[in-house]
Amino acid sequence: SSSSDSEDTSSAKSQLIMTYPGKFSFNFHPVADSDSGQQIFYNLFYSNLVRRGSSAGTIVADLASTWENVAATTYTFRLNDKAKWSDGQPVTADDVVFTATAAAQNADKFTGYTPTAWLAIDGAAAIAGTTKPLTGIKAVDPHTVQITLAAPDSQYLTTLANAVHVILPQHALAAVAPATWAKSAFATQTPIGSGPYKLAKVVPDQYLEFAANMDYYQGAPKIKKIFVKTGMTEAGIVNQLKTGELDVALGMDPTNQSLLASTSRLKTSVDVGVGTMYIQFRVDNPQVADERVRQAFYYGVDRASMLKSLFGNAGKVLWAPAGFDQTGADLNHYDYDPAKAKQLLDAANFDYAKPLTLPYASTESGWDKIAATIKDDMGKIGVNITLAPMDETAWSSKLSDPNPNAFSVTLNCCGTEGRSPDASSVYYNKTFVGTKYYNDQLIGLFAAGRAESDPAKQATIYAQAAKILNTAVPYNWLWARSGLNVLPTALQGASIYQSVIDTTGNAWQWSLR
Amino acid sequence: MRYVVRRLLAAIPVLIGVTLVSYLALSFAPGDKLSAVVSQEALLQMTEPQKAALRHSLGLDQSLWKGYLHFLQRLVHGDLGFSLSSGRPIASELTERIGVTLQLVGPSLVIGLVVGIPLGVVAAVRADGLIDRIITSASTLLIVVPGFVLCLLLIDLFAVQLRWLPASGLSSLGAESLNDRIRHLILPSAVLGAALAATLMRYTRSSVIEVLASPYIITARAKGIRTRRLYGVHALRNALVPVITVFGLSLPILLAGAIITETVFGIPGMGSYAVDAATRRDPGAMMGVILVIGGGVVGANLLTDLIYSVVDPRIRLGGAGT
Amino acid sequence: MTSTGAVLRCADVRVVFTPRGLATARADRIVAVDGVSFEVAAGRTLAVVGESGCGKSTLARALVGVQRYTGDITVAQHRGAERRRPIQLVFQDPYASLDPRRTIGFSVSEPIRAQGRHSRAETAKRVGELLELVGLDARMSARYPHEFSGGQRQRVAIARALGADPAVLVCDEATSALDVSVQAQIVNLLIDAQRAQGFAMVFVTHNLAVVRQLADDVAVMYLGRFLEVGPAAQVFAQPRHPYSEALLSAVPRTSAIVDEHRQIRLVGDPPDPRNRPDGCHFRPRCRLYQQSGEPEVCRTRSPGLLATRQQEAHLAACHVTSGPAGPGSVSGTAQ
Amino acid sequence: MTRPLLPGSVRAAANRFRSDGTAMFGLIVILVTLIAAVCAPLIGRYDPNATNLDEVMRAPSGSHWLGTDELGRDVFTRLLYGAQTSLTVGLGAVALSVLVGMIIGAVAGYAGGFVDGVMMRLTDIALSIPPLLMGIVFVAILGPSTTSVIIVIAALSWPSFARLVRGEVLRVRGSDYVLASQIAGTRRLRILTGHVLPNIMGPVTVAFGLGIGTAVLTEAGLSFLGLGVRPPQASWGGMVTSALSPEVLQNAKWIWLPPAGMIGLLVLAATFVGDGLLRAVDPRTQS
Amino acid sequence: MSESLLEVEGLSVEFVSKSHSTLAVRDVNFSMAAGSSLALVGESGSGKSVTALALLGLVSTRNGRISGSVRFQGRDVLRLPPRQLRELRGAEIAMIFQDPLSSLNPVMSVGQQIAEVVRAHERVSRGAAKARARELLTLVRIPGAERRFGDFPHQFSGGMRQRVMIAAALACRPKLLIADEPTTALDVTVQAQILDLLRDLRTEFDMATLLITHDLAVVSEFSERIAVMYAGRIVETASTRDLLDAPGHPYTRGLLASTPQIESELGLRLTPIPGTPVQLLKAPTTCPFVTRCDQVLDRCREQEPPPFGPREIRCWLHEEGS
Ligand SMILES: Nc1ncnc2c1ncn2[C@@H]1O[C@H](COP(=O)(O)OP(=O)(O)OP(=O)(O)O)[C@@H](O)[C@H]1O
Ligand SMILES: Nc1ncnc2c1ncn2[C@@H]1O[C@H](COP(=O)(O)OP(=O)(O)OP(=O)(O)O)[C@@H](O)[C@H]1O
Ligand SMILES: [Mg+2]
Ligand SMILES: [Mg+2]
Repeated sequence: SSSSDSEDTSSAKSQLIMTYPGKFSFNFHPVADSDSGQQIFYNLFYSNLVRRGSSAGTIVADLASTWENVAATTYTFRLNDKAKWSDGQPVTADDVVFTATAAAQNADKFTGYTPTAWLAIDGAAAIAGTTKPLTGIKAVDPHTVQITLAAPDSQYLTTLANAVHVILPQHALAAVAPATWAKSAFATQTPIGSGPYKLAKVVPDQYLEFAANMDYYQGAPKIKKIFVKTGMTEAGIVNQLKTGELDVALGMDPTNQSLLASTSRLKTSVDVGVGTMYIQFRVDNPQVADERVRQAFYYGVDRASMLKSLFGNAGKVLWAPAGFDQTGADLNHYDYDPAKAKQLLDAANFDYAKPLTLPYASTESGWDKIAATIKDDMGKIGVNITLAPMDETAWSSKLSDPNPNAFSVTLNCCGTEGRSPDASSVYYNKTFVGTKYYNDQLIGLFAAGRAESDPAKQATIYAQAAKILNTAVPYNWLWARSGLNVLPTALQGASIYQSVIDTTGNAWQWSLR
Repeated sequence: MRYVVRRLLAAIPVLIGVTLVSYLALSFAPGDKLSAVVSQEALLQMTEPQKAALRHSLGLDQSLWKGYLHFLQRLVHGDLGFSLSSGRPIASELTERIGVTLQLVGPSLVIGLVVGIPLGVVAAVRADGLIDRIITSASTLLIVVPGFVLCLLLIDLFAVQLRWLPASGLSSLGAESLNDRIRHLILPSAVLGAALAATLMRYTRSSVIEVLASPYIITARAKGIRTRRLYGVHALRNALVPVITVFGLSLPILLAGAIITETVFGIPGMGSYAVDAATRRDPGAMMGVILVIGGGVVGANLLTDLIYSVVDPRIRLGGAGT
Repeated sequence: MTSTGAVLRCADVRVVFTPRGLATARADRIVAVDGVSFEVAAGRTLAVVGESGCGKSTLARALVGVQRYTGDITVAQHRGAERRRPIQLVFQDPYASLDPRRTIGFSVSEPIRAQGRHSRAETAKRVGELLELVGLDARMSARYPHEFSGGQRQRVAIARALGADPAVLVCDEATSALDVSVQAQIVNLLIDAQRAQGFAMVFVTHNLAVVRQLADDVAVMYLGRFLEVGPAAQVFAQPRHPYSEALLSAVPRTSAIVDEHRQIRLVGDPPDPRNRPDGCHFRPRCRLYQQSGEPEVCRTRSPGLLATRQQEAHLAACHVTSGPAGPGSVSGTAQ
Repeated sequence: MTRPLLPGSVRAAANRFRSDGTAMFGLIVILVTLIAAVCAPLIGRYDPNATNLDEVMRAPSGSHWLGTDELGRDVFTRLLYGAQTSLTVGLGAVALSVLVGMIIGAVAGYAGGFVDGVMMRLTDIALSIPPLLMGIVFVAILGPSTTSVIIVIAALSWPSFARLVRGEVLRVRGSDYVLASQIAGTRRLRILTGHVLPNIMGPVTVAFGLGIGTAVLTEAGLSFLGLGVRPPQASWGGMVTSALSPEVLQNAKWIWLPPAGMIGLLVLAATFVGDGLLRAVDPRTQS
Repeated sequence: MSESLLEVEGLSVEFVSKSHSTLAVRDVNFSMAAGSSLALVGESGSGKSVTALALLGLVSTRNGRISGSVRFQGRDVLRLPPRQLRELRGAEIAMIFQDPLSSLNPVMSVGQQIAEVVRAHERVSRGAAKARARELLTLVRIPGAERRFGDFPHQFSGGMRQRVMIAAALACRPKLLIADEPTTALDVTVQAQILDLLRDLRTEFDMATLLITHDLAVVSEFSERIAVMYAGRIVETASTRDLLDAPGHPYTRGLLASTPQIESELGLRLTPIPGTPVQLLKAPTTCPFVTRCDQVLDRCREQEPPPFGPREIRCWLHEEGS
């Protein structure tokens, strides 16, 4: 049949076509790294100093073949001396220094993710907006870099593996004005990387074609070509997986698993990722200012049923931020209990007559269903919720609006909270607008946790933080999200990483049977 | 020629009006224009002064009128600026997208004309007969079913079940060829073309029926003209005049239909670009789209008039020579 | 035509159509009515005859005030463009001149209501009278036009016109669309109504045979101008203008003896008003112009309407027949 | 003779319409839908918006005639309530665009000259704006609701009505009977209301009928782009978009087929009624 | 001239619709010899045009029911197979219509419309057909025929259009020309030209001519014989002179009395036929003229009269006096 035809061709040609749902932009300068989907092809094309490994919490070599944590704040990285840029130039320690320095000088240009690992380097804050050198980083020799941080950070290596921290070629970028980084030819057409694959073709808004970089320092990739498609809907992905137009799809809606069951060419798995589905409150909004009201949402929404009926149980119900230890004895599990919810609301003198407006981004898959269920569940205990679906732009502006009345409650998701307790620390900053919840004790605990290198001590610190968040409920963690991941059965050497977009991290080791 | 130039000049105020309306509408739409450049996460962490600085550097802090005048100013120099979201020149993005959309809309126009008009004639000649009923019902069905339902069903049938055609996209990666491109365009342009064909068929049918009752057709019959010539030359050419109007009107509608088709089939054409531009509040990209589509409408009108004058010798263009 | 008792006076009426648009050439201007002057006395009928496109309808529309014109039109002491002047129009097409969605009672009552001095009951009564006057049943006023035949509709249209108590009634081809038998009914109706009410009538037509039945005076129009005006008897018996002569001779006749020598055939087509010849507009089709050796004056000067000594009321615009040689008879020159 | 309630031509047209099979079929479909929509609370046995997570995506059965949707809501009940939305949108949008189109078209056609020029340029502008694009922006401004869907659809469709009305006004304005009325001394406004408007109502009514169908389809298209009515309110277009989920498309046809069928049927009915009106008011069929 | 060219016997045409049927032509009989001329006169709706169309088998088969026989040169036109019927039309029997503008195809050049008749009936080259069309244009006295060959109907004046129609009708030298109100839409002076032309061509081509009109004055100058139609029937047939001098049927008399005449005395009051034209929806049980007749007998109300006497007058007044 024709399905086996396409199977044959894809393996015979030794190529893979992969995608990640949604639209992510084809920009090769980390200054414009704003969509998580980009990590997939950044992994193919660029090298970071280190990568996250396939099992949670591990760090593996990348451009740095070895590294050591010389002191609490100092790291030394020894670069792989075989590493070359795709234009043939060698990768040197100066490139690393250049990358970090340029980012620190131009932190304000980063319109997507913030290059936190570079900004954490000692002296980074001081050179923002200048062209001065970064004192905390130096090239010890052409293949050795030493980084000194402003403060100890137990999560530093994990952070370094983010796409925004890819190492860039100094020889190609030194002459490009930072203001034009995002628009430069380097960013859109002719990037130079040092990863296992070279960019062969850019078809904007459609796909990227990568060809194996036979000079790759960790070994020549076995799969000759990899395509990364963008702009696909879930339905489109499912169809193309079935017809053989796609081989790999990551992070899809788990409900699609049954549809792919009959396709023997593919193996599917539903894996708990690092993202979370949550209700977000604006704690400075009078309607939900009382923490009992927020707790009532925990009791009043039947999260377990929702997860089971709407998402095929693909996930894990939570009561503390994902990444935190959920087993803490004093954490309230907030199992479904409408009566308790009602009590809390009454106790908080909740004004039932005034409806709550719940804005959400209607384009996000599944949010319509979750919103409708929340409305219905809370409606049963007398809380009147008006749903306000809107497009993503309007919604995200609402979220970042400093005005407390911009919204009282909304939906949100994803993120990387599952990676570690520290990953969610950013949500509780004083400057962070989203929920406007902060408390000095909590901020102190996160800082202490980050600085602490002893795992046991760290765990007690985070248990305290978990308790605070479990009570104050600035976010109502619904569940840790699972994603449907699809790989060809013929694909060897690939595994789904905890953070699914890291999955391409070892693509150079993949092969097709 | 002078007529064409005159018509194009007359289109300028309309295009200015169109861009002005869109610009105003866009500026009243809620949502921070920074969203086009800054991710949601970053937006949450930026302080107000930071935002203000970024807005300033992107020229997003201009007053309404200044912003619009600025846009016009650049337009006069043929500069559409850069897309905020992708950082690429809007002009080149539009060119790519137009190319794709034309690949989609072009064949569907052909399908619409080649299928719709002859079927309309057949139905009219056999008015109220069995063939007419079949053709008319089929076209009615095509008109009344929501477009995206048709898309989904066709994909399910032809791509997923039968495996005859690819499910979506523009090309099989790594195996691009003309043949492959054509295979990818069959379903989407069939969907678009079918709707157009159905509409054209209905209009052709009623127009031909009307023409067939006209005195010059009776004259032609009385002259003993052969049936084929009677329908094909005498009736059809006259019947085409109202059909051309519908055809001209349906060009912009086709572009609108292309939005949905492009979305379902994952084709990066003007339609999906327009949706992206609007949802991201990317003013430059949006104005670019508006200009292109507005220009398309103007062009379609002009084209319609030119075709009129070819089909019907009575119509002289604007009194300025034939 | 005496000016005493004239209820309709026209002086140098001119209507020019200028097509609108960006690229209008002067050549596209149409002078539809080109300086027409005449008078009609109460109770009298002036027939305006001429070929299609010569400006008859345009003149009629100017008279009733729905067409911009220059010059002077006075209707029973009303000058200029007053909204309600005692002049009414009967149209050619009885199917188009009645609103299909209004009862004929409504249509007939319009001019009465526009006068605004009658109560509702009075209006209804008047409508009934008018319908009876034109030979319809007063009870028909609640019916709709589609329930009537063409002849009946034309009666309704006449009733409507009479409702305004017009001093002048203009009929633009009022009988052309009707069957002969019905045409005769309408002609008779108009004659009777005129006798009873005493209005002056301008009867526009291209049917010369009908003109014989009702006209006191005849004006022959060509390319927006009157070429000949005179009492019907004189114009029919002895047309002074070669065009009138040809027009008359072209009318088919039923009489046994077909007067062979009177068969004068005009050559060529009716002229294009966009493209009027210099001098005498009729020159290209004129028999006399050729026969009298293509006189220069016909090419250069447009002839004025002149009377003869014998017949003061009979005017013609022809250089040849009313030239310096003195007015001669057309037939004389023709032989 | 008693005065008839309706003008004769209208009565005649109504008679022709009544004896027109397909037109009557269309009318009946619309009426039945209307009744079902109005009586939804009486017929539907469930709360249209009440989710039931224990009964998600159940196939049709005795208790749920058309099964349940992804949130366990009764599809049949939602279909009834969806009729309310679709009809409100269909009728509302068309009524609004006819109103706007009538005013602009009638004024432009009747006033002529400069006013006409300005109004027609406005119409050109409105016609040249990409419809769905404006939809996105409008909905972003107005927020999702039945009203904004109506406004968006009306904003998209008034220009064609305006053109239609203007053309008709020009036709009627140049007719002999309007001239006659003018000669009779009737005032302009009276002519407009007394002759012009009644005589353009035929084509406008036809366009109204056909416009309903288009509006219902447009609502579906807007829902597809996420620009539909505010959830959880049921609308047929919104219900059909469930089919975007491949699982629903293939395994739960009862969720989207009935609304898709109803959209088709309603559009068909509206088209039939429109076509029937066209036949009924066509002067050539008048005896 | 022993054998007559056209023999019409018992021709009836009925148009049926859902609600009613119209008896347009009822039991019409007449015959024409080669080269002869006959006029069919009568008021609007009396069935003249339908009779003419029936002679060419052009009555719509959709709602028209036709019976009787039309023998043209011995062949029954009504029963000819479609192909032969087509070959007959335009070649043996040609027809011209009242309104030359709507009867000419507006989008084809006049030359084409003449040439196509030649091509439809004779195996000649395109060039030969064109040459013939040019000759014909000259024949019907179109000035500058050569130049105007490629012009379109709207560029011609009314009289010229009618000449084009005539040229197309004469293209294959038909034996019979049917002229359905050929001059009604024309100016008096042009009407005279066209009638002259037709008269000349009739003798030149030795072509029988059936002239249809409602104007007695027109036929008096043109035809040898006149048949008067009323309510679908021929109620009187006579030579032109006889009929005009001594009209037999009261309708003929009424028609003559209500026709305004250029020779009549000034201000002569016409005598109209009272009432309105009738249209029969079912077979009458009285004389159809009874309501408008001024000499009604009792018989008239009882039975429709059969034809009496050599003039075949359908009037009871003529019952005994044949
Ligand atoms: N509204 C108009 N705009 C431009 N030209 C016009 C207009 N109305 C009439 N004309 C032109 O003016 C000339 C006179 O027209 P008019 O209708 O008065 O002729 P007519 O004598 O009534 O002809 P007919 O016998 O055919 O009714 C014609 O050439 C006509 O084309
Ligand atoms: N195709 C048709 N369908 C139905 N009725 C028709 C059709 N053609 C003609 N008739 C009817 O047949 C009758 C005779 O029409 P016909 O055209 O022969 O009249 P006519 O004598 O030519 O009149 P006129 O002088 O107006 O041309 C009329 O009542 C007409 O309405
Ligand atoms: Mg006229
Ligand atoms: Mg006829």
